[in-house]
Amino acid sequence: MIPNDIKITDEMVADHGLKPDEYQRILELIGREPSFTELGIFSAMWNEHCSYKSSKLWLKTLPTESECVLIGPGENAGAVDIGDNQAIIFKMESHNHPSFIEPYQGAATGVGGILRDVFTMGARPIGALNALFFGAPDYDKNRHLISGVVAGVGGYGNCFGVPTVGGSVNFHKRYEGNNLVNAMAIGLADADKIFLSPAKGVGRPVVYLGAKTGRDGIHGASMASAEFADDADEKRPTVQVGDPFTEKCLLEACLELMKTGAVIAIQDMGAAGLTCSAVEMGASGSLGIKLDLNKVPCREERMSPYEMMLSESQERMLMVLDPEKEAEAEAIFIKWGLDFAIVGETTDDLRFSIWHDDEEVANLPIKELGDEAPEYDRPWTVPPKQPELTDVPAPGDLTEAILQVVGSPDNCSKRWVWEQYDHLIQSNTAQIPGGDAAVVRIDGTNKAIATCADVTPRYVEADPMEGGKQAVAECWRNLTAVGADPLAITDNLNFGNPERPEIMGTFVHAIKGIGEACRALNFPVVSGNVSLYNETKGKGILPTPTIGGVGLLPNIDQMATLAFKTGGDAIILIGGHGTHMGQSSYLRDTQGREEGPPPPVDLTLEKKHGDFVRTMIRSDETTAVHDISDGGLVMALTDMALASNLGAKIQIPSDIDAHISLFAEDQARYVITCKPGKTSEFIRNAETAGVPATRIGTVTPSALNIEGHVTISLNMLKTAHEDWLPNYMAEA
Amino acid sequence: MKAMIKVTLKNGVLDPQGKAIMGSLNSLGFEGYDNVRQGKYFELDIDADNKAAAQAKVKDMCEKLLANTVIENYEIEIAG
Amino acid sequence: MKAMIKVTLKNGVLDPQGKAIMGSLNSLGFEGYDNVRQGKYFELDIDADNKAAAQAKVKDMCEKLLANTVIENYEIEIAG
Amino acid sequence: MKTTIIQFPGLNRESDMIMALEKVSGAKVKTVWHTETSLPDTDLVVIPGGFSYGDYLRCGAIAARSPVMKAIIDHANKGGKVLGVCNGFQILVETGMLRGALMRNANLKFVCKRVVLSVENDSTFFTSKMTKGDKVACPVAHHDGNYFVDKETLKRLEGDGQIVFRYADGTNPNGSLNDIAGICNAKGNVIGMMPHPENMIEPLHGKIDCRPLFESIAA
Ligand SMILES: Nc1ncnc2c1ncn2[C@@H]1O[C@H](COP(=O)(O)OP(=O)(O)O)[C@@H](O)[C@H]1O
Ligand SMILES: [Mg+2]
Repeated sequence: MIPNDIKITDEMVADHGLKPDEYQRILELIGREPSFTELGIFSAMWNEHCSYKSSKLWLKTLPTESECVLIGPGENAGAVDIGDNQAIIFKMESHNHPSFIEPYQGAATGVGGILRDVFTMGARPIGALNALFFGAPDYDKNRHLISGVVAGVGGYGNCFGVPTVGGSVNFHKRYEGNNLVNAMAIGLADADKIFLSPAKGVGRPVVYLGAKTGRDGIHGASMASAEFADDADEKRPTVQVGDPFTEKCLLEACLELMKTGAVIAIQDMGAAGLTCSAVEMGASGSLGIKLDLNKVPCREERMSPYEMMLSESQERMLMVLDPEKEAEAEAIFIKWGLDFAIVGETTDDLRFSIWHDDEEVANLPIKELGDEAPEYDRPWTVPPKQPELTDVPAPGDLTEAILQVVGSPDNCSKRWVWEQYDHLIQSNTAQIPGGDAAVVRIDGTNKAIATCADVTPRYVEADPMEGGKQAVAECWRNLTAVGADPLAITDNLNFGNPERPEIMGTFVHAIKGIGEACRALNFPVVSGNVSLYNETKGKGILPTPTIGGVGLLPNIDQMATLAFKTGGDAIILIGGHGTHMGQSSYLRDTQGREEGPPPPVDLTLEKKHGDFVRTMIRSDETTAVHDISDGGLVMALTDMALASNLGAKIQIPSDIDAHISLFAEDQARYVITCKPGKTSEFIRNAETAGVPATRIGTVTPSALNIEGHVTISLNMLKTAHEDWLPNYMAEA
Repeated sequence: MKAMIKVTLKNGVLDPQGKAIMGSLNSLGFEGYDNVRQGKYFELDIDADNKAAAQAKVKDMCEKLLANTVIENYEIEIAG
Repeated sequence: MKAMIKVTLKNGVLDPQGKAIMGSLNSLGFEGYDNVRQGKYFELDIDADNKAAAQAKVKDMCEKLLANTVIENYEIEIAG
Repeated sequence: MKTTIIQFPGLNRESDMIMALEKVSGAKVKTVWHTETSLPDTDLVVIPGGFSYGDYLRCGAIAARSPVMKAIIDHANKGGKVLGVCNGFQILVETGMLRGALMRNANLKFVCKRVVLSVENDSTFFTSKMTKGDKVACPVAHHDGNYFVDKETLKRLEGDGQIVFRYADGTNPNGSLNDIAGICNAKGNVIGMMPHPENMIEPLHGKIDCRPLFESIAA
């Protein structure tokens, strides 16, 4: 055990991820050399993960307010109002590096962490999503990573009892050695009973609840912010193991306790565990916190104060309780078999004071620990624009090209993944994975929540600003396509090393794009997470700002789905035929080219077209709805056909090359179907709204027929779309 | 030859199963025991010229598949 | 004292995990092995006056909880 | 019918089950915490799905040894009805109230999907509103549903009509012996099944095929 009063060396400072000038700042702030425990506390509070030192400046530019926002960024999760005194609380968070080191446990604890963020606020989780990014299919570690991550996401969520209803899976060379696991959770709470972290009242008990503290993930938070070196395989940090059973008990205990009125403030122990949670509770409540570490329930012997303060053991909560309700609280903790202890009290001196064996091992100014964390305006460069594409050759065989696109790793069905997730538990799942957005009914009402997670990293790479806009627009569009009013988003910004100006430039522009789209679509950011330093061997990942959206369906009977319903229904294209082929799936999947600018996003059109589609859904004018994204029109038609086992007969314009109109990825577009007799009325409605709507075909009993070009059987489409992933995972 | 392999969690790694088992043993009235840890156990038949060769082969299997060496240790025994 | 317990599936009981492991070992290129069976392994500290008493106590734990004697066998070893 | 749901820590489909029982069978549902040693006046005891005690050690093993199980065994011995779904089935098997064992799914993966069940025995309290050979859509969601039993017992179960549900149309999701999805005891008053009929009872679930099962309870 390293003694607390050890002399702090430059090397120790560096080992703690603190730069010399940051250490200088610490010395000035406290006027003396820190103790070893204090150094640990600073390193935890001031690392990128907790302090957002590189991103804060830019995050502040995002819009965070609208009529429905109850709580914006800053708390454990954001909250939106869905009427009837009900609130939806949601957030997304990454667990990237831990999932590379130990895929199962890394992913599992990622899910556990985000669920805790949501139920800390008094919400019962009603849905979970996961956005996963892996290396190219030929990467030798891929199957190990995919099977572990998927089993881990499922293993935790299934046991905990939350339906995992949506997500995404993407493959790209640039995630090799640095796969991404972004987990999102959505909870339901009474709008007037949301629990927050600021402590209130002096001399009140600070209570520790949940699992015992072990030496798990010590330096985990620092690990999450340290660039991976090539020898990452050799590093064997203490991996955190998830215990979803304890988490489920913790959930029930917390919700039961909250009903008693005993909880004054509550904060989950996430990254940097006890340190971050205690500082957050004290600082935000303008109170000091005094902790006696001898009271902390420990799993291992002889844990040092340093270790206890930095442990990232999972399934733990910290709260300030009303002393008069202590007995009631205790009964609940015992009922659920959880460890608990009064580990400290609130004070009026604004100090963070840590005691162990009757010795004060740390005494720091609590507010400054957070407020005085460094904040950087990192230098950035303007990302270069990609030259326009000049040649997009037609495929030798159009059928072959279609099968390649609908069956490519990114576009293929992710059934192999989501069938490992319990997506039905709680009995409220109205749309299972496979649609544009998942839909979950609000228990006991006729309302429902729609949710999805989106980003197209190759677009962001090619043009960070347009790509950032596109991620938000696609999310908004997916919610719209099921008939929901998009309410708000959570964002998970996964980028490389911000100390590289070109990467910082990507980050800055993606945020600008996200902000612009959020403003235009009245779709504010209520929570989020930043994960930087995602790179291996000096090469960053594709910039990946994952957008998790939530929308409200006031009446679940007016939900739209993408499956064709009846032969003879008219197929209508909203938003016109596309021509944009830059960064398209077609280019990538049939020609191995990732070139050109991504499709530009016209937010005015996006809003206009989406609002029109939603209005039509609400007035029962549509029978099926699907947005157009990766893979273009033909991908959308394939999804609709395969979901229904019905086919389509499609006419495409003669003045555009077939492969262009089928594969273009222009934005703000949808495919809808309506009863044949309602077609002209529908088109008239669109004209009135100023929305391009063209009848492009008819639903048929079988096969996808692009008139004058190809007819592909549903079976062939299905084999291409459904078989790629299971076959890939079955190979050695 | 027969190989027997014990796979156990490394020291300090949380063992939720062991914890749950202790709870159950307690409520069944057992006393005077502690530190229950759950691991895995494998048996397999192996062809090899000698024990050392068998040992080496099984070690390779452990490293590549049977144990998750990030969080687990393993112990191999080869029997005639 | 320390008790070590191996719990294995009875003969004739299907072992999906063992089977799946064989599949993986094959595809990793391993050869010359057979009959992979997966079981459980437990370790615990136990207070007892002597080995026999410890053995009896652990046997009781196995019968009552640690093994499902419908499908599993167990083997106990007491050390130190 | 007076119905009691047993609650163990880690179970998580109790609200689904209560919803189905109340919505379809009209049963009044009481809940009993696992530490109780007696049951309220009840006709039917339901043990719902989930991960009691995290399914640590073996699925259902720890719950099977908790105090309330003695009362449930007494209830069954007196002819009282017991239904175990998913983890509930695993718990019943672990207590020995039902024969066999539920092993890890053959492909070792958790599986959540819709399967087709065929009703093999239409004279139980849970299938009386159905006819032998009826096929119903029903979801499964489990990691350990691979039913196994020794050959002689299997023959007996098959011969005595103790197979209540089978996976049909090639939808066996877990490698279960003889496609067994649900069984009952010799007297027919204790039923265990892996699938989740409680998740297929209203239009929101896509189909309502499993309503008749819950209607059987009301009958
Ligand atoms: N990891 C995952 N977990 C759950 N569902 C997933 C996952 N990956 C993909 N899906 C589901 O598969 C469907 C198709 O995904 P995607 O192609 O990303 O949809 P879209 O293009 O509409 O955004 C969606 O319903 C999505 O929720
Ligand atoms: Mg979509």
